[in-house]
Amino acid sequence: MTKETLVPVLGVVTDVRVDTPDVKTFRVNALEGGKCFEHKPGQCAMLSIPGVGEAMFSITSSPTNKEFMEFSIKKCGCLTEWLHRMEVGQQITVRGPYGNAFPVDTDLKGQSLLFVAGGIGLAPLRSVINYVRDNRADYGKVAIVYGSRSKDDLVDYPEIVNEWCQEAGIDVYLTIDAAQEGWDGHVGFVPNYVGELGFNPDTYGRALVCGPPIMIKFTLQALEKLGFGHTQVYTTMELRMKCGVGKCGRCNIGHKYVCKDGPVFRYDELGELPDEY
Amino acid sequence: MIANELKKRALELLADGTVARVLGWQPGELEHDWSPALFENAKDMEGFVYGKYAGANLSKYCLKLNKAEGKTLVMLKPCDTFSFNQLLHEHRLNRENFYIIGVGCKGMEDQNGLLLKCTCCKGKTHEIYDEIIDDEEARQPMPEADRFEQVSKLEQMSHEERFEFWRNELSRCIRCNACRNVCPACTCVKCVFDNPNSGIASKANVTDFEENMFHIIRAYHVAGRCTDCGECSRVCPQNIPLHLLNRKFIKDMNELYGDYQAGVGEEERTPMTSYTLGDVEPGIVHERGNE
Amino acid sequence: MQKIGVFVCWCGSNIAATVDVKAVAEAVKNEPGVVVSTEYQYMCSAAGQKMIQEAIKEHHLDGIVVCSCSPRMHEATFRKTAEAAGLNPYMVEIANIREQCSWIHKDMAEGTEKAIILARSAIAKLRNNMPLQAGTSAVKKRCLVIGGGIAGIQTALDVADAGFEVDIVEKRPTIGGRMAQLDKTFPTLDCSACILTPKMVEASQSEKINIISYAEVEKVNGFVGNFTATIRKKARYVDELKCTGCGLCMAKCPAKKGKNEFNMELDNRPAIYIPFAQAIPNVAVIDPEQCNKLKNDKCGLCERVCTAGAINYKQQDELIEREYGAIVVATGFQPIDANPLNELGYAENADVVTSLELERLMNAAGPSKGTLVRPSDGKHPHTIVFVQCVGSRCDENTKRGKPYCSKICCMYTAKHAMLIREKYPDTDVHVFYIDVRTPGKNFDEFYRRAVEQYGVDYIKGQVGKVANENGKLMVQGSDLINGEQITIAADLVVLATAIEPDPTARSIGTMLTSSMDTNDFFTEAHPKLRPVESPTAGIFLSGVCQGPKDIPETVAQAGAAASKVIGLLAKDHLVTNPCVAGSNELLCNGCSQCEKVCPYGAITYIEKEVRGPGVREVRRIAQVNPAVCQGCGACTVTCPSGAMDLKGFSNQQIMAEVDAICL
Amino acid sequence: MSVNEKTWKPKVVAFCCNWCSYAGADLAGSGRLAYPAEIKIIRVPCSCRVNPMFILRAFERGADGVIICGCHPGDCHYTSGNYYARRRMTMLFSMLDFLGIERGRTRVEWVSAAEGQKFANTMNEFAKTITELGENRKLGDLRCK
Amino acid sequence: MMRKFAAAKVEDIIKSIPMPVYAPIEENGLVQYDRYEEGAKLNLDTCKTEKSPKDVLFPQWEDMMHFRVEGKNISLTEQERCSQDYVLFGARACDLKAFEVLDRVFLVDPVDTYYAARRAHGITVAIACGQPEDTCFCGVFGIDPANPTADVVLWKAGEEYYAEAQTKRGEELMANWETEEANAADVEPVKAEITKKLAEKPFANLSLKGLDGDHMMEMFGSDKWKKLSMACLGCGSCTFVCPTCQCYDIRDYDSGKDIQRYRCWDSCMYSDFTLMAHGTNRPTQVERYRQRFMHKLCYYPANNEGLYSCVGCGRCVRKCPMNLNIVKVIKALGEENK
Repeated sequence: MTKETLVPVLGVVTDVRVDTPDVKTFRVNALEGGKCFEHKPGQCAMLSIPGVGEAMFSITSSPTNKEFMEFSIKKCGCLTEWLHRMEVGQQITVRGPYGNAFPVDTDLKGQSLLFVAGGIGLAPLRSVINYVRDNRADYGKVAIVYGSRSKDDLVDYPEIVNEWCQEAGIDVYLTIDAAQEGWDGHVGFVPNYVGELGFNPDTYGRALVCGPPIMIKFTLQALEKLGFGHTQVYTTMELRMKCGVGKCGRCNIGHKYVCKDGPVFRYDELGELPDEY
Repeated sequence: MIANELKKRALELLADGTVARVLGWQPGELEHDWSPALFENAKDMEGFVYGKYAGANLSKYCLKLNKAEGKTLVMLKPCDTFSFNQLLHEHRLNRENFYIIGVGCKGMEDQNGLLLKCTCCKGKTHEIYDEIIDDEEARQPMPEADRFEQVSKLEQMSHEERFEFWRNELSRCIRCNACRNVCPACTCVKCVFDNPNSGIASKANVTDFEENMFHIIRAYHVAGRCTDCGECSRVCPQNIPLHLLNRKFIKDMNELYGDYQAGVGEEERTPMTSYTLGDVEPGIVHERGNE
Repeated sequence: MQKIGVFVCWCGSNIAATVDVKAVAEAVKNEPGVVVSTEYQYMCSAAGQKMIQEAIKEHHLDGIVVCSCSPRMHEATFRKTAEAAGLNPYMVEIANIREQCSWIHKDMAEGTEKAIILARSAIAKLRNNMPLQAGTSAVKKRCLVIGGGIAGIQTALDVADAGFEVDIVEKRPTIGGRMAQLDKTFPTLDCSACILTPKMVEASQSEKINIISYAEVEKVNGFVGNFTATIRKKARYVDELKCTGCGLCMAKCPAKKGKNEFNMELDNRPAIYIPFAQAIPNVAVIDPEQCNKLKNDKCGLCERVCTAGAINYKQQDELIEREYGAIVVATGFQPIDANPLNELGYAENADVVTSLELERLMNAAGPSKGTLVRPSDGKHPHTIVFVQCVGSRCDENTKRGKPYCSKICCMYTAKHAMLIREKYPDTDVHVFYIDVRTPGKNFDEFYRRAVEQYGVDYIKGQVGKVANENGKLMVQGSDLINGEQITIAADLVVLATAIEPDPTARSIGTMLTSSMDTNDFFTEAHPKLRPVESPTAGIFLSGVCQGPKDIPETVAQAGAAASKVIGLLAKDHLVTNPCVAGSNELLCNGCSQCEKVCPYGAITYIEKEVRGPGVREVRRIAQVNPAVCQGCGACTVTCPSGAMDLKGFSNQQIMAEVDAICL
Repeated sequence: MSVNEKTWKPKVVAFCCNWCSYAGADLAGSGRLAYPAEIKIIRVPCSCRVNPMFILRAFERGADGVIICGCHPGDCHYTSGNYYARRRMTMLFSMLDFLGIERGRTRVEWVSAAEGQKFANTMNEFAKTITELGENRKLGDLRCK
Repeated sequence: MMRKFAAAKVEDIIKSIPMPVYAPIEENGLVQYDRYEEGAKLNLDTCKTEKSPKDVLFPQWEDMMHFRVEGKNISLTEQERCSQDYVLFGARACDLKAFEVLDRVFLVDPVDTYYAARRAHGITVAIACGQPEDTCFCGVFGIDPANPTADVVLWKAGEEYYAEAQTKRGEELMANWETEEANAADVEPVKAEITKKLAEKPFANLSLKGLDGDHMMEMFGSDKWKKLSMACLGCGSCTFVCPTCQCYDIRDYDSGKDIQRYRCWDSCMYSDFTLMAHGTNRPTQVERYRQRFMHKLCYYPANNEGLYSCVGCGRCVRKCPMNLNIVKVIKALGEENK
């Protein structure tokens, strides 16, 4: 954790990867090398360009990566537009880690895991997926369903194809929303695909879902239909955050602060909270 | 009693379907803490009141209600009708969405007595209405005070005194935005001070400059459109006489470009959107007075 | 991060003598975004431009700043340079370090410091620039002329002569306008009809000119090059194509009580009439207010006598919609109403007439067949008093008339006086005047002839009262030269009434969104440099609608307007200036303030579904027509929400400059 | 940063309309008519483009004086821009005056494209006025000092 | 140990304190906490200051750090934390209770060091409320205005102040004061009077029944919010005068020379409070209004063992331009759950 609540440390961009037309993945190191801080899978960090703004992003690299942190960032507002203009060598400020992380060492341990991601929603899950890959013995089977609008919008495509797909015990299912030339994989929305694939809640003890709100909503319904219980499903939330430490008063859902008590929520926990997300 | 008459008429209009709701006032927990309220049926209307604590100008609420299904019955005091009419001029409201009852007013009060804005009453005539309900007493003219008296007094002061006066007043500003949010002329869908791309967005008065900036720009943006309804000063939790800034503009415009009252009559050019070939040069403001 | 190149010009020694150009180039190297910064002796030279172009390509520049002479000098040059290298021309900013720096400062340190700040300011602005594209719009090759007086006719003839189609819309049954009512013209005293009617005929016979008479423009939409006008052609109850203009119907029509407008209502005309013998089109028209058939369904005589079968009582107004590239306003004037001027007795005395009435009284085709008689008793007047400046040059505050000089009165009064003295030498003619204004070719000579040769009595002074005493008009006035009050017993008093824009001008101006002054004269785009154009692009001004003028001036202006129209219609496409205003629909309140200050009528409002973060609703929002907007920015400051911004001079750009300068 | 009274020099922002005053400034330049280097010109299409916000911004950022130059009334390239500017600036200046800001820190001057000498004279005069008024303490933002 | 001193001497005592003193100062007819300076008009008798003394711990804006950006490089300078002891003089029981509410936000892990430093350096001198106002309802939240929690507590009895240190820091502070010994029993009638007066106030019997973390869903789902919030202008006056509202914003100001990152108060009543690039989860004033009161009466207690984040100071009751306030909410929602 950065030393002071609201005071960031400086980081430097050491690599910029263009994932999709509007997503770039930035590798960030501390100025003196290494990582700015340690984190757990699913946690976030506040990145900022002074004078432009500060915003919360999932740390997409796994904690098992000891060299650097990575952030996959989709261009959607003023700050992200600026971030996308960054080149290698650009310094930024980083503070964190924030939030609660997926319970990789408790509830998820020993389970077979189903990951369902849509678009940039892969970013927080990628951290978990790679963590699981690096601690393979602790977990059972892994299935990953990932979809996006088009094949060009699949984030981290090379890693998915070259690493995940090649690894034994990991099933990767990719889909895109609409048929496209050069794509011979599955076509259709993620929630439907999840239903079609018919995952068994007894096999896959835990499901981790992340994506746009509408995708999450329908995926949860699809999982429910397949028999997944509310305590078996985790998802992550995104609301306006400013402080990252549950004090500035923005990101609460009921009495829970997404930046502190979240962003990871078990589905049954959400059911106990007012519907304001 | 005018309140009973209003209630009776409102109930009729609700019953015959002329209006879908009534925008009026409801009492509070103490004697004076009345609030604006919406009444949608006869049962709601039991809580309707009108009287000396109905000081709030309801025009601003009409912005939101303009999008509502069906007509809204809105009760407007004479001074409120100027604001409403000005909003019509600016195409922010559709006349056909509202049924206006012009209500009589004897001057409004709060726990401290007559409201500041009522000490310089704009008069007893409603600028716009479908019908008027008032009583004889409400038609009595208010004692007439010179509404520019304090502005003139400030103008007589030296620059240093004026600077001190305003620093003292504006330094109390906590940027709660009550003045802006209540102002029937401040109807921007997004205020420049809330717009991160405007270049002047800010949320707190970090320096004296920001205090000045906020109030100068706010007064400037409503110049020519401000009907002098006085709500800004009424709502200021820090008792800053903000209306003096608006009145300064009004006084200047009256003196330099001819008498003008926003919210009167039909849509026309305001002093800030018109000109004459013989307008005074800006230098005049540096030559006025004797310093 | 943007990639910006900075190029500092020495301008030989013009800049380099007082600005250390190398230091400037060096100082801005570390400005955010700057990737290359260099200097050269003459940036505007071929070699300098090549250097810029190579840098653009080599460094993949997003924008360039040239520190050189005034942008008024070479901005266009460097924009072209950039464009040729593939850079958007509007990603070029100029820091003026010559006219506004090196040439006015002597101290090298001071000049250099300022040049650096100016360069930084240009860089700061450039960081907020957006690539802009100039748009084009097609030009409809047709011209609408509103008004068929001499101004409209002349414009139409000239435009048609260049090969373009022209429609003349005239609200009266015939073209010809005021000039057709005149008897003689100054200073040559030739007959008005003799010089006007050939032009009317020429217009009617031109293949390119389409005269739509008895019609009014009802609506105009669109913008320069692309106007759509709706024209209401009023029912004449006479088929224009069938009517031969034989005049039989006029003779037979039993309703003869219509006021003859052409003769200034000094006599009557039938309900079916042709305004005057040389009318174009020479077609009758039925006055529905007078016609017994139309009012009470009785009579029908004209239908019976018309051998051509042209009468059609069932005729309806016809709406014509047509597209135009240019519109010429030639709505002309009318004399002011003299009735309210009580002291001059116009309302009470038939023998107090206006000058235009006098024109008709003296005209051979007029009510008295050209014999000058008193309207009251038909007797020849022996003493005539002319009163000048009636309703002209009035104090604005008195509201008794117009503040301006009507310009033509001095000359036509001299003409009248001269003609009367010539034809009726036994008549005494007195003229009360404030000043006699005769600037114009042969004008003063003309006036002097009236005084010296024809013995017209000019009295400097104003008339206080005209009273009728036993049939004599007692004109009381002051004689300022002799310093006395005088009274003249006159038989006829002629008022030189002021002229004012035709009453339809205001509504036409509003329709065309072209600005007018407080007197309802149309405002020109520039009072000196663009006198025949309205500020609204594509609208041109011809004749008195723009301000009082006499016939030669009117014809000159009509020709000038025509040449402007031809210049416009000759283009297939108009290239629009991309530095125009635009409204951010997410911020726009639709409050209509911007529209009020736009001098070009470029702003309109639409109801539109607005979508944005958390927003999805129908709102009234402003829209700027980029083909019409000239980019002044008046709207941007009026807009309280900051929705309206000006491309090329945006709020952010200007504030960035301010910040950089004040740093 | 401490301000040494002797080395302090005023900062002046001049907004000049493109068609008249900016050209007038160019003419002053071609005529080598000197005026203080502290005056920096910002080109705007018309004086009516000058938003009161810009003027306040300049003061916020440390300007000591702001002058707006446009075409003479009646000569506006856009016919009416300077008339609007005239009203807007009158109102703004009056408000600044009302708030107790020193008179003379703001000015409007109509300078035609032919008036190079007038431009230089105006700038010299204005710089002198601002120098006499001294540093802008009442309307600046401390953070920019 | 109870001590006393003449009420007339209070200003001398304040002047004798060798550190900055923040006290209620009257200016332009308004009483506000401000740094006491010679000549300022001290007003310790007014029950309610316009704004709460929250500013002392959590100022409306505070400079947190500065950045300098050069090319791709950034340098960061932190603003120093408060390092000097100061005295907050004249605070009331409700205001001090509010500090406890703030503590549970800012001092829980991860600690807000800016706040923590100010809190640690503050010495509080409280005054028992002699004259509760009509809008006061601190008792509803279990706050005893006669017995504030502070380092030193003052009671005014006649023309004298009775003073008692409640902490060691309080004792140290009082050690330098010129006081005389007093009998603690003399204060009891004063306390009884205060309790009596408060009980007579209009809102004294307000019931909080049914308002707590356990009733979250009912409270949240109530259809009364729409009517309750109808007149809300969405201004921030209630939140800014509130002693417990702690929402803030962090913003950067680029002066051209450096970039200042500062924290300033924000208000959950503002339409842009939760606005993100793709919208807001509280799109209308109904949701924002609900959030504020749910936070005070439900969410906060749910996270803090039932402690409400309202202290009944009544400032919002007094300041709302449209006379909306928490009392009306409590009455509307509490009754519903009865």
